[in-house]
Amino acid sequence: MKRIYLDHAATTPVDPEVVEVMIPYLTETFGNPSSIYAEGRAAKKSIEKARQQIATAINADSREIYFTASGSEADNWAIKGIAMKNKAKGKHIITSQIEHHAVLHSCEYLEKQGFEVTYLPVDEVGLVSLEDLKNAIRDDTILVSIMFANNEIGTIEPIKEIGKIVKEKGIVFHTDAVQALGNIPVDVKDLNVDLLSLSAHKIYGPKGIGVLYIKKGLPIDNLIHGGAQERKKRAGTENTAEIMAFGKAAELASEHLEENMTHMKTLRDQLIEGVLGKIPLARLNGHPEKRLPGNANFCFAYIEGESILLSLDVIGIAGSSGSACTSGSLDPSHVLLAIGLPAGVAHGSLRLTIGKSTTAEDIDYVVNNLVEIIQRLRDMSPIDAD
Amino acid sequence: MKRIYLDHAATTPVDPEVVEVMIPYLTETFGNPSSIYAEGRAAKKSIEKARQQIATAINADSREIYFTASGSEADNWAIKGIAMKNKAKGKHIITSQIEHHAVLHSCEYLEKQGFEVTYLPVDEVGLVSLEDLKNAIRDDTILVSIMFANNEIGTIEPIKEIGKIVKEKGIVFHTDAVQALGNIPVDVKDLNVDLLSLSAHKIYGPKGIGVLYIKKGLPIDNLIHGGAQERKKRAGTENTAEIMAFGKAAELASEHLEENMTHMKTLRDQLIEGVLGKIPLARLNGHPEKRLPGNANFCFAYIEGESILLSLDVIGIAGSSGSACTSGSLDPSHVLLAIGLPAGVAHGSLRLTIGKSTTAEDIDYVVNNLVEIIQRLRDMSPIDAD
Amino acid sequence: MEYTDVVMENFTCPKNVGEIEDANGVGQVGSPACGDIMKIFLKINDDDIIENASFKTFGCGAAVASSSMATEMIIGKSIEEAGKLKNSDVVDALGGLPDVKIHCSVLAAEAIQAAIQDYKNKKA
Ligand SMILES: Cc1ncc(COP(=O)(O)O)c(C=O)c1O
Ligand SMILES: Cc1ncc(COP(=O)(O)O)c(C=O)c1O
Ligand code: FES
Ligand code: FES
Repeated sequence: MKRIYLDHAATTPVDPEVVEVMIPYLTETFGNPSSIYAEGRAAKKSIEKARQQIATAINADSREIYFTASGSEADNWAIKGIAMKNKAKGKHIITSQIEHHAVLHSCEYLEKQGFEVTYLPVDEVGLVSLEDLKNAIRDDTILVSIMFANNEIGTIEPIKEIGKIVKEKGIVFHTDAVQALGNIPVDVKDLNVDLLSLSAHKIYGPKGIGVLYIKKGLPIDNLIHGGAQERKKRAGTENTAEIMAFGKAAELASEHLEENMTHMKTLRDQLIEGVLGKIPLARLNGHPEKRLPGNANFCFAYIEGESILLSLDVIGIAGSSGSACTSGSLDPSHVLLAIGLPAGVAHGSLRLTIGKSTTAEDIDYVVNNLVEIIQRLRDMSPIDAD
Repeated sequence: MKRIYLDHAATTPVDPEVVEVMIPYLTETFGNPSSIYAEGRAAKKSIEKARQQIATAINADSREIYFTASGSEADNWAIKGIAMKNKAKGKHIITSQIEHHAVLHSCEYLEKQGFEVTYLPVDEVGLVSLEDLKNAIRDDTILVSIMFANNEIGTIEPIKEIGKIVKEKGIVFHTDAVQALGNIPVDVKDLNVDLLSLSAHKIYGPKGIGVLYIKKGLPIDNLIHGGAQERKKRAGTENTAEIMAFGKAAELASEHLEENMTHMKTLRDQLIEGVLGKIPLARLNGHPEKRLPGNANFCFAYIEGESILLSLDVIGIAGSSGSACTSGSLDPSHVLLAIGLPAGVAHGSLRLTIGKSTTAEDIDYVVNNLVEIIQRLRDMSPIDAD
Repeated sequence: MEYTDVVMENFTCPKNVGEIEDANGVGQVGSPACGDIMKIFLKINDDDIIENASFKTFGCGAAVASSSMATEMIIGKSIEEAGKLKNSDVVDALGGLPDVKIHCSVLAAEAIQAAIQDYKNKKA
């Protein structure tokens, strides 16, 4: 059976061009980049090339690019590293209620260590309010961390405006841009950010490699101490193969950004119109315009998300849900609750995220089957409209 | 020119069988292991297989294996995670002066956060004394971390005996076994350890993947917070390809342990006899018997390590040195200083580490050339024997 | 999380879906906030034998499969026997459930007990 993969926000297949770039670093060019002999120098030179490719993709200097093992590590490092470095100055951090767990759980951990965290609410489409932010800033605020684009509902936050406000106050500003890269333009200079997290596996690179952009000169504590790698900021023998892969993936993502955006937007709108037009009691979550080009997130009243996912999986479609039933926890998605959905409704969410290889036929197939699946599950549901 | 690679302690080439295991996870099996659809389930199942392979290799249960991005991350997690978890009980940590920087710099960071650390000295062959350890243990000691085998001089510490002492006192015991796996038997039950660090790229796996063994039920704080991966202990989308690779590499390492040990030992002894026999004023660093089967570490009076390395590199031989000049820092290796070498002598060190593919001819070639190189450099040196 | 083939069969082609018009025992457990509601309909004859059983469920794959399996298991049984049905019996019949999904099978057993209680209350 042909599979239709519509979970590109969870992870993307690795681009064959990217795999090709990796292979030599798993075979002949295996040297340790810290070694001074030929094998080591070759590896070192290569990773500096990849660093430059990523720097170019986000308009940074290559010396501002630090490789990590994931977007999660980048988030942890940014938040804990800034907090620990500045704890003498202040212990207050501002973030939002809809951040990725890597940010939220890092903040919660810091709360246990004596820090105070303000979790800004969002409106019904998932936007943080600039007024709320201004009001939350205190004399002892040392860090603001607001994500660039939300992974569940796709809402794009006003990072440039937030950056301006935060900069004026002289506070450090971090943004999690894991979902942004490859989907919308990312320019660290334009955005006024000090720190920015990225992850390769969301842009057709491999899993297990991320980046933290750290603005030149910004003091930050290390998260992983040890050897002198990454200009003494992040220890561990460099993951050369995946670093090379990330470099290539970032290059491809920038080169094809315009066409990919157009492609995704067209299909996304086809999907949204199809679903909202053909399925009763369906709603779109997130902002109608300020949303990632590939993201569609729906709620269907009276049914539960995992049942939708399983039904889709059986007919070859891969999607995801904010239902608690899919996560092993008892609470439904914190993002859907934050935009004000009642828990019962949040359980019935479905996220479909489009990628480079998605076609219009795929979308047609999905919409038509979804109509039937939702009907069947509603017939089975004890809750009903009257 | 044929290259002779004698720096297997720095990193190893990836075994072709291991590369083969990785490839599918970079192409068709790209799913996110946390997803419930077919692609995700396939990935999840695979990483559980790899976890079992690693568990088998060290005689652990697969639920005690947690993947990290490196040996360094495993060390950082073990040390900081135990320290933070137990800080109400006590703030004293014991380690040794010859640990890897990932352990030492983690401890130094904790000192800045109010912990106290005892760095046990070692004798002239690099052994920690059990008496010293006993004397260092205090009522508020919460963690002992002593490496299994040293990466520079190859000395193997009495981990089993240390484990016994530490266990009797009810203190948590961590060992960095990054250099041990694949070189000597590693059995967590036999060793009495609570935590043990591993890294794939030292055993013919890829760079960028490590493991922390955590004994069942041992409370530890997370180092990287976020998603529910690794049984909620280590966040970040799983590096499926490299996890599979590590599993395979560990399996191969256990299967061939005996033959690899014999092979390495034979060549190592050939190398040591050749060098000590043919080069005047050469000394072997580390323990004569209790040493890694592939490790040879020499000092040559009156010359500097980087010069030796560069001279070797030019004729196709890759080795390493504890010289400050190769590390970008001004101090020579902390390990060589800890075994009592004067800084001047420590600068003249050369580490050659043997691997699976090293041959007796390679060793002959190296010994013969080394004789000439050392002679040439000594002729150039202003310091001399008289 | 991995569902067995039996679970998937019972999810994709569930038995006994829907309402029984003349049910004389109806039980509902769970809440929408928790993401799971299970409603069981029983048609019980004068000898206290369950002639027919059906369900309506709002929940995950395991919840639907548990409902389907549990109703199959009690049809033809006396209410006394059916009341003894344990969630572990349902899990076994399904060939196992992931740990995090055990509570879904608990709902099935509880919903059946609630329906039997409803029948007893009405009769009394
Ligand atoms: C003893 C020891 N511990 C830790 C490490 C760090 O491992 P990794 O390079 O995977 O971070 C190494 C090697 O670099 C090592 O030799
Ligand atoms: C917004 C956001 N931040 C962080 C992450 C974590 O990235 P990684 O999976 O590389 O740890 C993800 C994806 O999982 C994400 O969507
Ligand atoms: S002599 Fe040049 S760095 Fe040591
Ligand atoms: S109904 Fe929610 S986990 Fe089964």
